[in-house]
Amino acid sequence: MLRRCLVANRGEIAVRIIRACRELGIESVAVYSTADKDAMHVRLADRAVQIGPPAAADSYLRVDQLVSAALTTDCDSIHPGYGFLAESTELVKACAEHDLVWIGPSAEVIETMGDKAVAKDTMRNAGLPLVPGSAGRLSGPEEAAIVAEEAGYPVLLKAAAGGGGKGMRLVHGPDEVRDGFLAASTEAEAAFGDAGMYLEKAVINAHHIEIQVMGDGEGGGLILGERECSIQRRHQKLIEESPSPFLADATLETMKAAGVAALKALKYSGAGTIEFLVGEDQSFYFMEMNTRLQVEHPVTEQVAGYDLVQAQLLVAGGEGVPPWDGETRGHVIEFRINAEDPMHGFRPAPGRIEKFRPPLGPGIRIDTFVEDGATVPPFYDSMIAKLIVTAPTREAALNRAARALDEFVIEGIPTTIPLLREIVDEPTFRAGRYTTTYIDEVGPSLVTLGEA
Amino acid sequence: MLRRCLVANRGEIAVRIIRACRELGIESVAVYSTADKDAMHVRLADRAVQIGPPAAADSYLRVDQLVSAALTTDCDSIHPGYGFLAESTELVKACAEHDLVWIGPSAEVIETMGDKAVAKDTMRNAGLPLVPGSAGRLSGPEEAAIVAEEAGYPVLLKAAAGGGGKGMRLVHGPDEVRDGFLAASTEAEAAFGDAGMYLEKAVINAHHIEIQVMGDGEGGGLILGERECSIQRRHQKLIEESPSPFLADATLETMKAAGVAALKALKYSGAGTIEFLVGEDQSFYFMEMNTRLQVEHPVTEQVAGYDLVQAQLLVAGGEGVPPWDGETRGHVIEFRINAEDPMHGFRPAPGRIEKFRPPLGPGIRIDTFVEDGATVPPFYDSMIAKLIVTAPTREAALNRAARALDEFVIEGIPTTIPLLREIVDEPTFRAGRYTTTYIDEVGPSLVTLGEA
Amino acid sequence: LFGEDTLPLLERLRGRHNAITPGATNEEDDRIRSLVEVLEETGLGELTVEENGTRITLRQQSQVQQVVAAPIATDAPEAAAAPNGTQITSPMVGTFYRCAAPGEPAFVEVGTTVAVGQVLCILEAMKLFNEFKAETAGTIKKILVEDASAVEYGQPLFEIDPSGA
Amino acid sequence: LFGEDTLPLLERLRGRHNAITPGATNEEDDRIRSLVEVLEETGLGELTVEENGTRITLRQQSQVQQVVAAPIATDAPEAAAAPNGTQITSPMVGTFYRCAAPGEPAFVEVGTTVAVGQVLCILEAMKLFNEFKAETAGTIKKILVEDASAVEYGQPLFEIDPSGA
Repeated sequence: MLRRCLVANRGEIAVRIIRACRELGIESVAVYSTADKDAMHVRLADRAVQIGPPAAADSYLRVDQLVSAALTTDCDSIHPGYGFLAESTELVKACAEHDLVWIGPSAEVIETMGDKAVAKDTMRNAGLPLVPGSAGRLSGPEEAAIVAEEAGYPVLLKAAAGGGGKGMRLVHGPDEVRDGFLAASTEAEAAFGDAGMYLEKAVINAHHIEIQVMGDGEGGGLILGERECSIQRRHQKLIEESPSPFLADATLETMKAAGVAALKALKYSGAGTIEFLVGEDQSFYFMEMNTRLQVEHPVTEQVAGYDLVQAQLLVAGGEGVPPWDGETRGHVIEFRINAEDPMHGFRPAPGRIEKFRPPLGPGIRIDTFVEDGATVPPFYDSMIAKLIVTAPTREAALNRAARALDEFVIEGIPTTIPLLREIVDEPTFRAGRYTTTYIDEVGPSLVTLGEA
Repeated sequence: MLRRCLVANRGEIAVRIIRACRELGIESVAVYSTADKDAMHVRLADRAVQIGPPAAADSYLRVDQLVSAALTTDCDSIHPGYGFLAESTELVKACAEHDLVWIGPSAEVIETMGDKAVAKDTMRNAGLPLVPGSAGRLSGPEEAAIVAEEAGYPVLLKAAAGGGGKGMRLVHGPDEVRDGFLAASTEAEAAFGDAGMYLEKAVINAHHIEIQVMGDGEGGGLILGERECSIQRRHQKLIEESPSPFLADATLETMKAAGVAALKALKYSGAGTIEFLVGEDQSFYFMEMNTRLQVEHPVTEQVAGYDLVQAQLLVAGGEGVPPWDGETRGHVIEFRINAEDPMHGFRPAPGRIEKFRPPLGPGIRIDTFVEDGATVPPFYDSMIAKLIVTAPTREAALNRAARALDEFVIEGIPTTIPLLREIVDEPTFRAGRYTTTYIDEVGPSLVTLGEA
Repeated sequence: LFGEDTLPLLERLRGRHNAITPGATNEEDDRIRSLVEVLEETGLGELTVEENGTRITLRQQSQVQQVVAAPIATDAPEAAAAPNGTQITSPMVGTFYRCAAPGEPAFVEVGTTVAVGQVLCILEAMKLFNEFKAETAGTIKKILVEDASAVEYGQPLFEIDPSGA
Repeated sequence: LFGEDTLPLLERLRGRHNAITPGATNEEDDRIRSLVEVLEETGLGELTVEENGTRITLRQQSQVQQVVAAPIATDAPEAAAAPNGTQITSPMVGTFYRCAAPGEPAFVEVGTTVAVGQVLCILEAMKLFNEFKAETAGTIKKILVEDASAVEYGQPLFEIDPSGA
């Protein structure tokens, strides 16, 4: 069992981890930049260490400062949360050097899954289906043209080291390959310091569906069900739900079997997410594996009745994977509430929150780090709260979400609440007939996105 | 389906009902006394009607004002909540006269169950086990002595029209019968205008365990599991949980069968609770039936994944009992947070709440009507919030409760939070080895009850 | 049409709770006395009640009660009395009727001088038609509610100028 | 024992973020410039940052930035400079050592006059021992941290009187 854990993050996920520590009797040490001096995670932790100035590069991204904070406060472990250094092998290795338990999978697994091309090779070998495309990195635009022809247009060019839509191009035919490759490659070089590209068939009307795993480090573990994450805006998820209103039971079973194969191949330890692209015909393809906790982990926690963060801490502490009854129940939807102004192109809207009144009552879970008088600093992610609704059916969950979003009061800064509220009542979403192109297609008809 | 519902109550239960209405698309009309002008339920409802001055007798207990409010706002139904007029046949009858749907069982059932002696006769006939004692009202102290001899000492003398411990006496032997009877009878006359008494064997080291039912009005319905309510102080429940850490599976099954028999005998409609006294040897006896929603209904909602208030509205609206998968999952504990000062004999502590920061995050449900700046008026019940924790196991639920109570900030008035927090870590409670005498026995060892 | 026996509601209200006629200092004193009872029963240190546009604060101090009464600003129906006039508020939830039956003349109009006990309007609740009578004499300055509309407890119905009697 | 090459951390910090030495007006100007960038990037109307005991407010107004900087009260480790002195704060999280090795003399004592570049203490982080050198000359007025204790970023270590150089 772990004794004292450094929570190497901020915001709602730091609060989430501190709560899990407290419930397990593990002491928690928060870290904070000078911009987060009065933040909730600092108040809730047993101790807190100031690690640097506001810029993340000088504070939350500083491996040396985090490890030093863990050592000077006699921690035995580090939980990285998500984002920041959650997939940093540098931090994993520093933990090993200083006898700190890293709460996450091994550096080797993180490295393997961190390079998208290597990740796909590994998963192909494990028997997971992949989108037809290049076997790893492309040598140049010439190879890209050949592979595209084999896979069939349209195809997507993607940065090997990429993420978040940077270094990505949709190519509709042979005449677009060369220019697309060069432009995307240049963008990738600039964004990630790595110009490497790969290519795959573009799946149309696709769904983004992921499964949550909890590995025991010896090839076994749990597959805790799926999350439908197709409501995205510029590759940022807005809403996630489980069960998926689209996925067939048989597809889910096959997908879970793929998850079992992945756990076995990787000897995966702790929490991870395997993302799949799912076509109209229920065909599905491995996209990537996130070797960490996800923002949307509460969706699975609610539907499975399973505490993923406690499980992470227990697995890392050598206690093994906590048991699960294998049943999911009801319907769960998560809404991300961002400090952004949907009426003005979603520009970030940091500032002081004058009033914060979350909805309460049945079926409502709120994960947040803000409260009355809290400041949302301009230096970090704009997500300030997650609303997670649980109800027996999807319809009941949507009605509960409408009620909760109506009740939600945040004064002082604009948020995405009006957009989320509008989506809840939008007929395509209500009917569960949405794909990853939802916001592009339906967005213009929404009042809150009209000016975007 | 109901169209518009008058919520004839205040406080957290009015808020709860308004939320259920909203989630079902039923419009809600709140009522309020002048003392509740700025209350949360007034703000959350679609409309609100001021019905009288602060005293409950002149506002929330006025059948005429409530019915008039329903009629002038074109409501088709009235939900009474709990307390106030929830078990008033006068209001049920007024509803019938004015074509308003009463959300609850029939006046006949309420009347039958409202007289404890008649209730016991009815349940005995339905086949439910009863504590040995008098068959209805006693003619006087002489009959009491005879019946007590048969049942075996110690025995309890109770007011036929009573409740809340008034008109009740524990009698240890024949020499105490006469004085006990006369004193209790006088007290009952003063409190309820009815001096009628009955007698029953005192069950020692007893548990108070109840089952939640949802009747279809035709003799069928659901038995949604049990609630252990033995943590009481002066007959007021403080903490309720499910599953009971004491009840054997076989006992629960027999108890559920008794519930099925009761539903059938009464042709019970809507939500109800059957309370049992359970002895050390798992023998159980019918105590009373509450023909309404209970304060602790969220315990069952959480463990069963079933919305009882929505079900009430649907049953009353003719939609039938919503289906349930029949499974309970995890462990749920409810804590009642009262505006009382446990350090000063639990005296009510109304006033202005300067700061209200409920705990949030996984497994936390908060039902409340207060917020920053809210006033707790001195005229009504002192309960201001319910904390309901859900976790996979009892131990995890207790650890979560400790975390949540530690996080809970209420400034401006004293509350029962320190007492509840102390109980969570008290060894007998932790071990689940408590009975209804818990507070009497363990209380003196608790810091928060030391001065009480 | 509406005998005196149709007014039980009103009578009960009047008997029980004088404070519903605003501006009358005796009623306020009674209210304070009843609050002092609440204070003593509950063992409270301090008690503040805001109702009918007045904030009353009572503070227990070494067995001595301090009583402070001050008017407060409010936007609720039972708003403070208008300048040069007193508001007459509804003692019940119901429907407000200006005349005894459709087509008949209204009980009062703006400018009507009323005597104590004179019928001002009908308040219908639960199909019972209750005559609502003036408790003070004066001249009706304003009629604040439309005929046949719903009113709630404490809602101002008329503005009356007592000096105009 | 500790070569100059053991100080990469410190150098990087110095190069990147001058504001960690309080009281230096140039650094404050740089900070304001970087905040103006944030303001422009984000399209904010107003931005207030409280850090290092200073509150900086920027307000966008018809393409004109108003810049206000004012010291604020704080109870955080990076407290405002003491009267007649300047605080030297820790540039990193680590362990503070007053001497090079157990038994050796301390680098500085109260009253020691130090020159720019003179070693003040050792800050150990991740088993790396970093010499922490004076950036301003002056006389050590106070040593604010016990030997061998943990320090965090921004925590005051010494009070120095620059006029005493």
